[in-house]
Amino acid sequence: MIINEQCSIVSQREIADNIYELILRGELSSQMNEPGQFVHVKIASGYDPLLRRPISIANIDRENHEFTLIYRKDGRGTAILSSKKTSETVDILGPLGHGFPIEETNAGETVLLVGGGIGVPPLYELSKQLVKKGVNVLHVLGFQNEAVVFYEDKFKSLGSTYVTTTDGSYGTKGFVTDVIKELSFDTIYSCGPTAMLKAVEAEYASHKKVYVSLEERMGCGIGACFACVCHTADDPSGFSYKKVCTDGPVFKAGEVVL
Amino acid sequence: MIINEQCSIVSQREIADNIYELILRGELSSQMNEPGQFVHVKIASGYDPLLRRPISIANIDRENHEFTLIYRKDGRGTAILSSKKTSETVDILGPLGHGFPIEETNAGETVLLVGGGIGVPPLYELSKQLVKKGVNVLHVLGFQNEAVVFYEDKFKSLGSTYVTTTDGSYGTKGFVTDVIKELSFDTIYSCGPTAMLKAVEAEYASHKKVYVSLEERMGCGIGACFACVCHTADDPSGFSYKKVCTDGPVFKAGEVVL
Amino acid sequence: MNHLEIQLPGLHLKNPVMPASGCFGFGREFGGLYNLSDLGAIMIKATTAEPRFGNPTPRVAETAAGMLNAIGLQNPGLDGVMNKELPWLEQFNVPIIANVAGSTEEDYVEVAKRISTAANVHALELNISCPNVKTGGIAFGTIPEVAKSLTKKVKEVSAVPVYVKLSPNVTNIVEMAKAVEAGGADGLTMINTLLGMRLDLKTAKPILANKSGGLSGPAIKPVAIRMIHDVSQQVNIPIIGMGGIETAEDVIEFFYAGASAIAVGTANFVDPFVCPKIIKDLPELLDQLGFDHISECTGRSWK
Amino acid sequence: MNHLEIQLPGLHLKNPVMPASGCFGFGREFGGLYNLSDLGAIMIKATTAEPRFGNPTPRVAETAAGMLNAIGLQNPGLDGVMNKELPWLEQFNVPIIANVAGSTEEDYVEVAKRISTAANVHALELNISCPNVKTGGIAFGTIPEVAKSLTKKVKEVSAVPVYVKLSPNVTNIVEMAKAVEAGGADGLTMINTLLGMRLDLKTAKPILANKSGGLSGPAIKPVAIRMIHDVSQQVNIPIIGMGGIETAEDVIEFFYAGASAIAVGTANFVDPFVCPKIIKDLPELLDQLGFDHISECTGRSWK
Ligand SMILES: Cc1cc2nc3c(=O)[nH]c(=O)nc-3n(C[C@H](O)[C@H](O)[C@H](O)COP(=O)(O)OP(=O)(O)OC[C@H]3O[C@@H](n4cnc5c(N)ncnc54)[C@H](O)[C@@H]3O)c2cc1C
Ligand SMILES: Cc1cc2nc3c(=O)[nH]c(=O)nc-3n(C[C@H](O)[C@H](O)[C@H](O)COP(=O)(O)OP(=O)(O)OC[C@H]3O[C@@H](n4cnc5c(N)ncnc54)[C@H](O)[C@@H]3O)c2cc1C
Ligand SMILES: Cc1cc2nc3c(=O)[nH]c(=O)nc-3n(C[C@H](O)[C@H](O)[C@H](O)COP(=O)(O)O)c2cc1C
Ligand SMILES: Cc1cc2nc3c(=O)[nH]c(=O)nc-3n(C[C@H](O)[C@H](O)[C@H](O)COP(=O)(O)O)c2cc1C
Ligand code: FES
Ligand code: FES
Repeated sequence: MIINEQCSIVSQREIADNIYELILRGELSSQMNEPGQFVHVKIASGYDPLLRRPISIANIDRENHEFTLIYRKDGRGTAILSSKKTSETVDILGPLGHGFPIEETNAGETVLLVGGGIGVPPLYELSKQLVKKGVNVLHVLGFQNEAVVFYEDKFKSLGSTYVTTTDGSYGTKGFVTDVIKELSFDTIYSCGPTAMLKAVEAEYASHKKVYVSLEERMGCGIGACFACVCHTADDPSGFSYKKVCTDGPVFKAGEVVL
Repeated sequence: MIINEQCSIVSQREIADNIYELILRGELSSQMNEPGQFVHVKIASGYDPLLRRPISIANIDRENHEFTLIYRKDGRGTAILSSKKTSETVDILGPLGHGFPIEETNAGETVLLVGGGIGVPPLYELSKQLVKKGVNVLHVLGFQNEAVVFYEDKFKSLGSTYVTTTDGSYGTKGFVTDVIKELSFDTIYSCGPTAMLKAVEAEYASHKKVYVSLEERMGCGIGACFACVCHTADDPSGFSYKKVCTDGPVFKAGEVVL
Repeated sequence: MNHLEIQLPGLHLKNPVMPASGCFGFGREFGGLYNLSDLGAIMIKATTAEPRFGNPTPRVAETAAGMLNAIGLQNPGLDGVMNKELPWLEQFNVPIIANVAGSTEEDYVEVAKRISTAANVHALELNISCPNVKTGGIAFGTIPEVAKSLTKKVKEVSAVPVYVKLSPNVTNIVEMAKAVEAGGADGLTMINTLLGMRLDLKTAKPILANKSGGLSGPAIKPVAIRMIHDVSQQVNIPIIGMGGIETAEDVIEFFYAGASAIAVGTANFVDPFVCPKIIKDLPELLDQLGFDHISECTGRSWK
Repeated sequence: MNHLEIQLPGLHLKNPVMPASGCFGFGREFGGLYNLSDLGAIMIKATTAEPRFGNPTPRVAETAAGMLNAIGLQNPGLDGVMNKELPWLEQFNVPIIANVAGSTEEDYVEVAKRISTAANVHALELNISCPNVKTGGIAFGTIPEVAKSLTKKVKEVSAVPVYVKLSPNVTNIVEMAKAVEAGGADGLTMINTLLGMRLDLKTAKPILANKSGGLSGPAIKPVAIRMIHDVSQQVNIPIIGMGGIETAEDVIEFFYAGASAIAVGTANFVDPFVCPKIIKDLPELLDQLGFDHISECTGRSWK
């Protein structure tokens, strides 16, 4: 069920250059289950800024009624969000959308989680749930440079973790795809820039199970405004469509046009 | 000199029903001298709300680089201001305008300060300065009802203080003018609703020195936008005008059309 | 006593609050959040004769106290709306106002004729003002004679009263209003979005794939109030007002301006529960202001 | 190297940033806050043939991310401006753009003829778009032929280049722009304010004594960008852009849209130091974006 709640800030800290980890407490955590879902954040009351911001759920802690968002301070909205302090509240609508289908993987199989930049956060909750299920997880995480790498240790505690940076300042120099070549696995779950998702899909969708999480500018976040549609792959210039906010953000590779 | 400064909040408390006392610290306090001047407050960064709010200076404490604003929580801007906490800052432009001319009164004379509602605050700094100069001060302060009476004790410590309430729930029932009738004095300094100022002017301007502080909706607060003009009394329908923000807010009774 | 009940041509409204067209889809999503029967009415998304995919994405961009959209009238087409969406909405006790769009007079007439026969469609809203479609459309919303002729043609075929939705992107809104009134419109809805654009600082190009889009939200409220104030004094048909409404206070301001009912658009995206919230807040606000019935507010700014 | 110097008809600008007419008076107040010679130019308050008191107060009202004003062209009249205001401004090394207003063609011609001879007036800005004056004015800003004829007449008498200030309250802004270009305009300034209104919840009446007023501030920025984007592709004269500018980023967005210089209005009330601040911020922003000179930005959204 979708709930709108003023969640209190348990903690907020900058975990990498302009990357913030925000832990929130709210009853809507009880509705969270599927990794890869997102919440829609009203940054401030009033109209500055007006629209909500979609942010993925990075960690669910139902026991403590808490959940974690990890976001990059980017434009006006995330800048204001990053200035919020413990004891303040944040207006959250969620959980929204369909996440990664963990039922598509069985215990004992090997799964590759491929994240790029600010697409990495939802993979953390996903990895936790897969590990709990007995799946072997490999992580390939791509970042711009050393300063923006985050959560490497957390991922390492769940499975082998390979980090790449575009400028080579940390881990392997290059793109995630360079590393993936060397690995063997059954399924890919991926979230990150569209260019990365396209590369992954082009290379592996024909012979592996691949799931990708998309980003699109949103209005409502709940399926009503038609801001976030994409064409389906079987009808790329017709009327058939999927909404990223409700049909996604996670799609099976080949389902929609990237 | 007019200065624009982020002043830090020393304290903020509700001193009567929806009436807040906000003490700020800033270097621009060193520019404050004239009682009856005001500051122009940017409530929040960004555009919610967009315009500054004019608020009178209620107390100047140059030694501690502090000054006090007293305001009523009224619309959107003052509501947001009232939620600000110690350690936050407020964007202040000031000091602005021309205040009460204390040089018009000599030591030993008796002065009547007449305040109505949220027009009372600037009279406090005025009274302090007059007392320091050796002037006898009488205060007549009118409020709606008991719940919104404030600063009575502070005024009492400076001179005789008469409080009226419209509904009679505290002090004398009725209007300030009912009490003034009974008193003798040389000069009136007054600030409050236009109806009150008009009554005071009509009754006393012909035979006493009377000064009134006006309110008008403002754009710039510094004389550039012509939002706050009023006609001069000697040319009530002509081109001649005064600006409340820079020529006022305090005028000699009879100078401008109320 | 009910303070909010309103009678308008074709519409018996429990309350004068309804979601604006395009901001509520066909109700399904909000139906999962609250009971749609609580609403005064529902203005469903624009319906065209054929299904449309609409414009490429990005389709929305944020602006100061507003947003731009260029959805481009995406909809499942007349058949889809008649066969799937309207029947689904029948489970609720709420009148539907069907927003009708097209590129030619024939398009409008075809859609109006069929959709007005649906059991729960109590009125049509002629969308002659959508800024986001390239072909033809613009003349309907900006040339009085063209608007009048279209209104007439649609009136001839419609089984229910016809409201015409006015565009604010005109020099003389009163002239447009009078033209569609002369064409037989039973009511007006106003305003649609203002034409606007945002550019990306890094690419220098428009953020919207369609380049320009329609500006909605609190930013346009003063424009809407001004237009409704001017138009309501010059026509004898009721106005459903919209443009930036977020609160019960905003609703009263629109009534004062001259509206007889209102619609909420963009605010549904900010707070999906905003319509029931406004409906809940209105009676107390009316009490505070000393009105027995909301209809007493209509046109008070100039009466 | 100077990244900000701009040449426009009649204007050699140290930088393309100037206060907009009506938002800076005649400079005196801001002259007490910073050195006016730092500005690219100054657009002074509208001057009419005779002194005007303007409208009754309240003259301003706040709206979401904007404000309404109905000052009503208060000014000391042509004599006052010529004898007192312009001579005072001569102490600064800054070109003045004189905003010219009136109710009849003769008014405009009279003011234009004399004010254009002042030593520091380097250009005129024909204000054919002020929404706050009752008599006549509106036709000049909304009927292409009328605007063209007025432009022609003023051009005949003006000793300096003439910029025409366009109103956004029209159906077809491109048509208006082309008309004044055909009338001989040397440049355009756009946009003036949108017509708007606010009502008081308690009294039900308009907050402005004049009832309606001009909407300015960040709220109207997307409308300005859209209009400059459309017009700049259709005319061969430069545009000074305005409407909601608050930051150096906003300036670049206006240049991308098609402006060759910009003016800052409402933001001067919010932050009286905003113009020098923007001028200071621009070079670094240009660096970041990889431009050598700000003129490279002009029209990038469509080039
Ligand atoms: C399903 C989904 C999940 C996301 N999860 C995360 C996450 O976990 N961490 C994270 O840092 N970011 C995430 N993003 C991106 C995030 O929404 C944007 O970074 C954020 O909206 C930018 O807001 P802003 O106010 O800082 O930027 P501004 O540029 O001021 O935003 C202006 C408008 O554009 C929209 N916008 C800007 N960038 C994006 C974008 N990349 N995607 C969608 N809308 C955008 C904003 O929502 C807003 O409406 C996610 C996006 C989607 C669609
Ligand atoms: C010179 C001067 C001194 C003042 N001193 C004080 C003071 O010491 N304490 C105090 O409580 N109030 C004072 N006021 C009134 C105060 O400015 C308003 O109460 C305040 O602006 C309301 O803002 P808001 O956001 O709460 O209301 P809103 O209604 O949201 O404000 C909307 C707009 O209207 C303007 N506005 C609304 N009411 C007034 C008003 N009465 N006067 C001028 N502008 C108004 C606001 O500034 C804003 O631009 C003073 C006004 C002036 C002109
Ligand atoms: C995303 C979006 C889609 C819209 N689609 C339509 C539409 O299909 N038909 C229509 O007549 N108006 C449409 N509108 C305009 C709204 O119905 C409304 O007139 C306008 O947004 C002003 O109201 P608001 O400020 O409350 O949003 C749309 C508006 C938005 C924001
Ligand atoms: C208080 C005020 C007074 C104005 N007076 C004039 C004027 O006298 N002449 C004119 O051409 N424009 C006038 N304008 C319009 C501005 O010059 C400018 O075009 C408009 O406000 C949009 O810019 P902004 O959003 O930056 O304010 C005035 C605007 C305001 C807010
Ligand atoms: S964001 Fe509104 S439909 Fe997806
Ligand atoms: S508020 Fe601008 S002149 Fe007084």
